[in-house]
Amino acid sequence: MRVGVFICHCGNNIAGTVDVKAVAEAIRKIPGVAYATTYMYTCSEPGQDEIKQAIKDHNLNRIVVAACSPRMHELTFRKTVEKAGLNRYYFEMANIREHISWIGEDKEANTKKAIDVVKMAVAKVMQDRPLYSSSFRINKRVLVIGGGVAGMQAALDCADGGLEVVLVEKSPSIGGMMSRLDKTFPTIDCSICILGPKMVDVAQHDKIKLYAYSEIDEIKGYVGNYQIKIRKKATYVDWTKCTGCGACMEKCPSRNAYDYFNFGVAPTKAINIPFPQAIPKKAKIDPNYCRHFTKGKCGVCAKICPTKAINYEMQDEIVTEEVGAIIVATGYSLLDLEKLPEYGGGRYPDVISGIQYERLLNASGPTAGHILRPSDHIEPKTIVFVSCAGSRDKSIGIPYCSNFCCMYIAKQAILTKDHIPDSQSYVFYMDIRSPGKGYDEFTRRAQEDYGVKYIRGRVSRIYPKGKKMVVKGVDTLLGSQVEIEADLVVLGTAVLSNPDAAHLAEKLHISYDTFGFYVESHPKLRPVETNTSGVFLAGACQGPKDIPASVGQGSAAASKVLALFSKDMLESDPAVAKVDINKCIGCLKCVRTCPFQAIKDKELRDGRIVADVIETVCAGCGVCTSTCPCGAIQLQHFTDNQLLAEVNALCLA
Amino acid sequence: MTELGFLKKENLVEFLKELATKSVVYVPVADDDVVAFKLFQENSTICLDRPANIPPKTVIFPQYETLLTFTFSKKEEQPDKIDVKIQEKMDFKDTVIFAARPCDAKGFTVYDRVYKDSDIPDPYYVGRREKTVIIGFSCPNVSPGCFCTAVGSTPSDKEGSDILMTEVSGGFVLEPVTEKGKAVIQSKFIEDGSKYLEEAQKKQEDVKNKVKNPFKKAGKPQISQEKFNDDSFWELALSKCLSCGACTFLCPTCYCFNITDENKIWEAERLRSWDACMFPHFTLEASGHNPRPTKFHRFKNRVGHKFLYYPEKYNGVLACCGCGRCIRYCPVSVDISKVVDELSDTNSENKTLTSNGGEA
Amino acid sequence: MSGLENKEMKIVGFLCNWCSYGGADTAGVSRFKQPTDLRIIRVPCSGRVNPLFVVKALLNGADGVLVSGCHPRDCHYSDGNFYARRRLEMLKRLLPFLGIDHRRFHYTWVSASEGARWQQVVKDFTEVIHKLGPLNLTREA
Amino acid sequence: MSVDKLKDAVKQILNEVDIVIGYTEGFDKVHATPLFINTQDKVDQLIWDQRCVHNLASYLPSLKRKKVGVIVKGCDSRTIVQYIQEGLINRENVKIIGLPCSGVISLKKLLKAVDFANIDDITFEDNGNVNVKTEKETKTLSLMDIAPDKCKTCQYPTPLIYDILIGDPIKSDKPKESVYEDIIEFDKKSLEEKLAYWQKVFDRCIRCYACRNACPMCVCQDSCIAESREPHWISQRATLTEKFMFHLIHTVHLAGRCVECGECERACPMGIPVNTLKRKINLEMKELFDYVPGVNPDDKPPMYTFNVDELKIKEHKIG
Repeated sequence: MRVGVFICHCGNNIAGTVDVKAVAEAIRKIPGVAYATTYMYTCSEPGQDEIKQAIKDHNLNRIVVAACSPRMHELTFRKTVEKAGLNRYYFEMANIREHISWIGEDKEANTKKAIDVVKMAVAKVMQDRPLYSSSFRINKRVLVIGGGVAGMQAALDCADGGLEVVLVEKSPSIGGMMSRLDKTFPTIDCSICILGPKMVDVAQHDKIKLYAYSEIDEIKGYVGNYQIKIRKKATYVDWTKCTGCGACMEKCPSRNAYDYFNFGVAPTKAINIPFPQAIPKKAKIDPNYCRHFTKGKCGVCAKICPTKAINYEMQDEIVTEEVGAIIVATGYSLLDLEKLPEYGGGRYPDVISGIQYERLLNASGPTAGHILRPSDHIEPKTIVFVSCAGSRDKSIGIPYCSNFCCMYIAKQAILTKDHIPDSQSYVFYMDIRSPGKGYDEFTRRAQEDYGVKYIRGRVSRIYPKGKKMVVKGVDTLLGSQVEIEADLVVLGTAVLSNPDAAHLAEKLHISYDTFGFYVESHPKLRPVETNTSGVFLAGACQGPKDIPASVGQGSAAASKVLALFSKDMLESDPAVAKVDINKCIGCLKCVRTCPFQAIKDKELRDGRIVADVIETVCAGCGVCTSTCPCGAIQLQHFTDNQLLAEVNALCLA
Repeated sequence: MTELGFLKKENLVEFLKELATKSVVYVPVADDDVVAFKLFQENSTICLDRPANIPPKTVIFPQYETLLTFTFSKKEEQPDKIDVKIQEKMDFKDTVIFAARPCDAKGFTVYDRVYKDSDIPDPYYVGRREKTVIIGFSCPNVSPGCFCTAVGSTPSDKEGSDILMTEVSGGFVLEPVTEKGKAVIQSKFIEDGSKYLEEAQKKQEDVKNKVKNPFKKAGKPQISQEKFNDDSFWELALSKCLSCGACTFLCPTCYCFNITDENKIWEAERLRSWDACMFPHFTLEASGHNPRPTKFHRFKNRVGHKFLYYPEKYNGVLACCGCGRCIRYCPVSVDISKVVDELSDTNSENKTLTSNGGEA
Repeated sequence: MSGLENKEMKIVGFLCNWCSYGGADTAGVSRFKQPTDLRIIRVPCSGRVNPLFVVKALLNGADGVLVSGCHPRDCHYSDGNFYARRRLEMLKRLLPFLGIDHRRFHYTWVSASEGARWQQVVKDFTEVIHKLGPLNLTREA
Repeated sequence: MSVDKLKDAVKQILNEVDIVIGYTEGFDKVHATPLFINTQDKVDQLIWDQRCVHNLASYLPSLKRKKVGVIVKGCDSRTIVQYIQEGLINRENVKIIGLPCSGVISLKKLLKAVDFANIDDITFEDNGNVNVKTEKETKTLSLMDIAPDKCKTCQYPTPLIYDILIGDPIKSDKPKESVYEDIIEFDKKSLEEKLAYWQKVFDRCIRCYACRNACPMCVCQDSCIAESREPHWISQRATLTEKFMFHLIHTVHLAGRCVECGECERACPMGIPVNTLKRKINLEMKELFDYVPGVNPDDKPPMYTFNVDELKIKEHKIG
């Protein structure tokens, strides 16, 4: 055994609080360590060359790098040792930066800890065994979950790249949040005018198979070979027959259905097509309001439908699709007004959310683009916008910034002036966050050219006074109380993850943060990857973001899939469970506990039953290894002996 | 050697205390009804009225011992060169085993032939053996499963002991067997014991007569090769065997061991630990092949070793002292004496047993 | 460096790669200062942590053992931490029966984003182990 | 119950199976020993009384590929139920002869009761009296005084699973709460006392593995990690650390699986209370998952399953 150990200074990041030379000296004394040195930046090209050279010069056969987190650079160095002719699993990383130098102030204690941690890594590397990947075929189809602008972009880019795409959208039409917007900042161009053509492209692309009003039921498999069960929810309208003529919607007697598309600004019909540009442009019955379902009689739509598309007996249908990669673009949701009782959210009709206001501004919205306040349908003259309505508020568990509210509030204030020239808008803000290209100029225009009054301070209370809403707040710049009698109040409500985000994450085996936003593999360097290989993120499901960022991520995720699919075969991770058939007693407890059904029973020639791992299905969690009483099934690279070597190096030595 | 000694009962602890000033003294101690040989302490609850659960073989042939230690070191300028210092662990102390039952003492003679008096003596065994004085204790009664008389011994057998101690009213008669033993009774607590000789002999005879002989025929059991090699015999006789090591580990004549190396970072040691032919690992080969794959093969070896192979090698001497522990403590009461009796050749005449378990 | 021998306790941490190890990384990136006693062993999943690893560590000289995985429902392998939870709870309840203070073993859930939480866990656990002092289960050196 | 009925049943079953496992006379008057019956002429060797302590179900997994008849007491039957839960036997290959039982003897307790004297004869009366004759005296003991602890709190005197039941079913008259009274009592001791206790008893261990091999649920046998180097959990040192480790391996592997037959401690030649730790875990399993091993064939052993929401497992505070 000839172990080489490389201890990284990481500039001053490690060497500042760890005596790296002392670590190298202590480690050099370990029997089996043939070489130990320090280097300024081990991950740099010369640093990696140094490792390769040392492997050659000192005939090293195992390598330990003590540096940053293996989550950062394990792969980098595995490739380095492989280039030098070693098996990539003859490598261990000791984390002396994130886990030591950055968190401990006492240099002596840090150095002692670093010696221990490197010693443990040396003990482990001595137990490491070479592992070899096998390769398997990739199914070059991709599933995109979510038909908002990020998902559509991802789907189109993949499809244009020649991949077959399965696009699943939970609502009846693709388009997402962007399809609800009137205009977009900072260009004030019509949202649906730029989105519409993309929606049509999706619909018409022969490589894209669209499942609207559908959800993911079950995901099985692994990168390259997923089996997806998709639930096509019952629409009660046979979409193969429906022409989208709208006759049913016109005649439907149930007029008080909740309008999801318009966020309840006005009611819609129990059978409806959500908006004129909807894709697919098909009708759908809401059984919560349809008289056929609630009262047991009606049938108007069935009678009126020229193609006899209505089918009250329709059931959910499960279809299975096989794909090799998944792009998650499930978007975001918004904080309920009711969660903001101090602002009268939910209680006063003239306190509305930004997205509702967007629908009032929109020409195809319920008011045909006329700004009429909900309570009495009168045009408001004084409008107050409240930003950070919920956002950046630890007290309600939303400490983060919702990213784009500052910008859309500026946009809405500008549009208000365009719609009602004699109106006056006020904006209560905490900070104006406008870091994008042309963004800051845009918010200045609102103030300077459109006379929007920006008040830096928080609103404490909103309450009605006659027909007005009194907005009480503070102007922190002037240090005075402010009270504005408004006709309409628009709240820039906080951006939340989707309520069922966690549920989907569990199916995908990806992680999500405290707020339900999906966690990317690395916040800077792997922003659209997840820690589950084959699953990528795009858009606001990862965190609040505006349209250009979402579109950018859609394309980025698509390019990741295209890169993944540029090969015909994928290499399997060899760090999977392996059965020693001489030891296995065939109790099959591993089969019982494997979360991936990756273990089956197998009969040997002598009739003995043993466990058998399906390598490509095994995800490498090691539950089987800690379940097996006789140690017959061992997760490679994390075997009992490998982990015991670490425990013993620390405890016994 | 007939300078009989006598130790008054009330002087027992004082005598042991005196011994303990010069030697490490092991005595049978009862704890939670379990009797085992432990280091003598003034408050030890010495138990003489029944045999220890585990014989005192642990003293001379410990359950595990470190044979060697390896210490690794390196020179600063040559990190890829390791120096290994090997050190044998052979510092054995003067030891006394007090109140070994005659069968247990005799067991050591079975070891002696293999580890002491052979062409290649085992220095660890010899080292301990030579420094140990064994004070045998003539059995005051018999225990379930005992069959020493059937294998050529008696409950007052002197072989293997340096002194034989017999309980009489008021104390113990001490009969030195070896020079080593003689030296031990040079003590102010030991009086002249000749007047107790008769009582002691009578007691020994009484107990001897109570020992049951499980064999149908008198004399040394002759095992029939035909039966011994009949697999179906073993399968039927041993179906109940659990293949554990209780019989071997408690046996005063079982001496098999395993050698393993245990590594730490800076040092390592070579261990010797008890092994048992009842364990599958005992004969497991590196290839995965096991020449004794079943418990039947393994028990056959145990019987074979004690009643065929060992006698073949050592002048007909049996490697069984009849202590009965393997029968008494077997979780499923496998009875080796019954197995041997069933195996014995009904056609041939048994040879007479000599007192050392050999043939006349 | 001998001055530290008595100051530091031997604490072993088993952290799942995807959440808690990442959480410890996040704490590091955020420079959340922590006591230095803990030594971390990276495992793929808390479900990989056989309770016997904890036993082994405690018997062989560790003064405290910490296991941390993804929050329930967030396991990278979907179910691993559910098994871990049951098995580690079993051990936690067994230890006092053996005469080992249950506080010497703690299992918890820390996600990759919870750097501050990780810092708190390490601080609190280290403090508890310092209070309990060294553990010598078998009177052997 | 007359032993003749049992013999008749065995004779009948012998037509359908390869072997029937029962009890016969052992090497002395107080010992019974397992009897493997493969021919009709052996049936007459069968005995059935309070000396029949062994859990004969333990042999089933090693005879998985044979058709086997087995005689079980109530406690032993839990082993079979647990085997079924874990898929370790083929139920259709096993014929179970159930015997309701109101208690057996503990050899260890019996010997203590007669001061470890050699026992020449022992007889059992229906009223629970046991007459023991030693070379010194003749003594009448009460069975419950010399019965294993498991009998004193037995909840399952009648087998839970059987094909043939011989004798009338017996209902348990022992309070449910009594089962773990000793465990709860022991747990009240201080940590130092408890640790000192385990140090003392484990120090006696000679690692003969009688407890393991006698344990019906220790199905690894030849593959046990106590003797392997791959994985190398434990060395061959006979130190207290390693003895402790061995017993904890046994305990952890039995977590939620131990059917409390007590064979482990009955088998131990060194008098170690090997079953206690497992029973402590069982107490916790009952509390956490309302699970009792070896009672319901459809149950799932709790360590091999989970609930997404564990109602009884609360997150622990540090310290």
